[in-house]
Amino acid sequence: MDEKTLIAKRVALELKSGDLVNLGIGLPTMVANFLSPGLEVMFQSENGIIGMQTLPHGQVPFMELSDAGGQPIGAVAGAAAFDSAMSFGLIRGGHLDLTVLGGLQVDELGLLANWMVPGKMVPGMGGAMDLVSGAKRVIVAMTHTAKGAPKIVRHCTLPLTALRRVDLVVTELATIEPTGRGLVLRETAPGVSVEQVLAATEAELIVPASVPTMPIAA
Amino acid sequence: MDEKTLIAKRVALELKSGDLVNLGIGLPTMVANFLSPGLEVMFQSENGIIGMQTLPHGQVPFMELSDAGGQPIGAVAGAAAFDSAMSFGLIRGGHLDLTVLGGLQVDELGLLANWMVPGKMVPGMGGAMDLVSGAKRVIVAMTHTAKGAPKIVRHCTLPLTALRRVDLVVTELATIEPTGRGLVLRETAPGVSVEQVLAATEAELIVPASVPTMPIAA
Amino acid sequence: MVKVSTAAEAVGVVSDGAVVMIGGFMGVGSPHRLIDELVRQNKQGLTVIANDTARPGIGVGKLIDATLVRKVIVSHIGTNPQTQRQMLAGNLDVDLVPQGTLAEKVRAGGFGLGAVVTSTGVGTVAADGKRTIELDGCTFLLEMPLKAQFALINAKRADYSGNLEYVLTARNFNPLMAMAADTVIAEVEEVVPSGCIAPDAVATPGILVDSIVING
Amino acid sequence: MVKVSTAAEAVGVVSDGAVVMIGGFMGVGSPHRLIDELVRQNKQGLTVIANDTARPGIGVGKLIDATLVRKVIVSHIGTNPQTQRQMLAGNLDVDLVPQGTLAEKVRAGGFGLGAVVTSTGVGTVAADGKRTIELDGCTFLLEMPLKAQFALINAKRADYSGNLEYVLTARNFNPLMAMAADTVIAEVEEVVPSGCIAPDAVATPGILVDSIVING
Repeated sequence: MDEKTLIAKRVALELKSGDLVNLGIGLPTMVANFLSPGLEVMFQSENGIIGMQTLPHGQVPFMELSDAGGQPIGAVAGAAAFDSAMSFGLIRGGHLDLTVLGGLQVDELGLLANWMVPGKMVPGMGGAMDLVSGAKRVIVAMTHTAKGAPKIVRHCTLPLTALRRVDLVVTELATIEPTGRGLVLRETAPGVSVEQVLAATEAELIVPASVPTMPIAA
Repeated sequence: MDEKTLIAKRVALELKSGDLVNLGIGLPTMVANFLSPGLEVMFQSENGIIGMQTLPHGQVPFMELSDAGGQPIGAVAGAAAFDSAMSFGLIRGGHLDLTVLGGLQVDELGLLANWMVPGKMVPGMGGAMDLVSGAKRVIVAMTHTAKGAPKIVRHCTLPLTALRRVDLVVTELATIEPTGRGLVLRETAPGVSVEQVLAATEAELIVPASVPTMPIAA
Repeated sequence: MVKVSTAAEAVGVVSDGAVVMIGGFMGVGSPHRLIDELVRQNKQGLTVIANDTARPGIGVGKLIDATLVRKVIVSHIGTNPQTQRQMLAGNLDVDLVPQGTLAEKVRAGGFGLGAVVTSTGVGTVAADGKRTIELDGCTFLLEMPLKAQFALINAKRADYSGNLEYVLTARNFNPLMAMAADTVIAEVEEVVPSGCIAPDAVATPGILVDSIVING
Repeated sequence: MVKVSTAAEAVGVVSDGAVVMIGGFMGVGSPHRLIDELVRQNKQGLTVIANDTARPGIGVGKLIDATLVRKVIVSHIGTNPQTQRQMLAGNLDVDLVPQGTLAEKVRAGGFGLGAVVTSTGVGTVAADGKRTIELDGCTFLLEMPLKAQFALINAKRADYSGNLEYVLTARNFNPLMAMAADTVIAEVEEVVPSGCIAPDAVATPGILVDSIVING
């Protein structure tokens, strides 16, 4: 399986029935494809809906029902629509159980940089700062390195998204939990050794006596 | 005509087509009975509706359509309902063209006290502070005196409703406009002399060379 | 899927001394059955956040009648002499807040805002003991957000997902309070299958609602 | 009764250099016909407040393509390379605001609040040059309200009274902007008689709307 699929499958295990979940664009969106059978979660799209789903196969797109990228989607029975203030009230008021976001860097304090590379294009933070500040749980889903350079670093050199410590980082090599003591290596990916993770990581990792393998069938 | 009817009729002349108007409980509510023919105004009730009207004669009350006193009302075609935050957003955001409120005292600065008599019952300000702070125009509709004591005073001795100068005061004796220079006597009621108004007023009044009579048929 | 409970079960989780938001405006849009159940279960020492205490025998007034309330945070008590009597006797704390500010304080609690910055109340007794702030030469009050352990609200209909639809002036504080409490108990007239309330008609998303009581 | 106008007439009142709020989210729920008319009438030097600049050829992107915009206040420009190019060339000021904060700033402008007090952006470049405030030991940003001379919005339907009804994710910033501008121009698919939109389905009361353009 490719590394993005692995990451998405591992993150999907973190969702619990009853959760309200917001998935970022790109890799995080793939998480919805790997939910455990019977899991009842609702997905929010921050442009104004709870209960989004992918456009049902073969249906005509209805342009007034879209995701945060402006692409047509569907809605489950029991969906609710609202304006942008309410949508971010849900996020900022602590009503969003989980957000899964991409990342450029995560540092030893568990801080995330995910919206801007200075000197390059300036995309803007969109809803990322609100999501990281407000969600009950923040999971970063990203590749472990970018063109060979570690993305889990001592200190973020890119502009921060928020001062809030994220709750979990999932990569194609490892599951890492930022804590008050530092970054704890919780799992390695199937076929990956602790040494391989350490070698690809700039930040110091706390390695417990036992580091299990991600519970993902290879 | 009794003094309340006179006051209500005079205030009614201040309404303009297109206005959004909020009428306080009691005397101000009577204003709606004396609108000029053809005048198109919308009445807001701060508990959450634009387009309120009195309960149509002979109709069964519907308890989920009520005024701010909890009494059943009707709604015109084109009414809109909303929650309390939106209702007060309309008031506080400057979207309400006019509010007509009762008064306990108005002073030489044009400041209003209308919600509390210390040492007596403490009713609470309800929406009065929001209305006086936020409405584009505030008209006080009240009797000129209470048990012989002037209500238009040098300085309010009762707790203020807001620091905002009200725009007009209408009593059974006079129409008075608070200005930056002081209280200007704009009109006397039919059959009332300037001297009678001055005698019933504690505050200093600026009396223009010509003070017309209220344009109300006796 | 939201849980449909009896009033006794739903209200049973409210502890003595709890902070409880209660929807309604002079009793219109109040959760009457839940209020009756608070009285029946004799929940004592409550702090109630509501628009008003209505009248004796009506809405929040029933809790006042039963002397279950230690403190109210409301915009007026003028229509309930019983509230005034208990206040003057020193048995009931009354915190009066301008109505629009009250709505914004509840909203701020639910929307994760740090404070409400408003000109309403500046220079009046409503400003006593409150921080002010100067912005562009104007003075504003800093009013703190309100949150609660429980919100007892009323809606017209729910669906199986817990989505709520309100009607006319019975809406008032209900959707705001649904955002601002740890546990939200909604009283409705009926519960319809998911999909039977159109997404645009939902004013409170079901994920905010913990239990539903049918008052039919 | 609200005035139904042609797009040319309605947009004609917008002056060069005006501050204009424009509804929509990546072009969904944007007033496409009004935007086309801004381009046709060649309104220059605009300051645009919107969620985003969409993509070239779409929504607000059309104003960027036509170089009619001097400044944008938006939450992201990542989907529009043309916006980025004009910014880097020094021809376009870009003020980036977190999306939730942007929504609250527009709401604060329309609801008469003095500021938005939020933890979003604290400790990031979004806080640069902004006042902070300590409340109960936490740091918040003070974000100032946004208002505009004009709001160009999109809705599904209007009635003769100007009441507006939105649909699904096309709602987004539209009802907020309708509260925050001196002049509100709404583009709709149809206008129905007063009374044909139920009061509970109205998200923007007609008294806020100055003119209606039918895009049918």
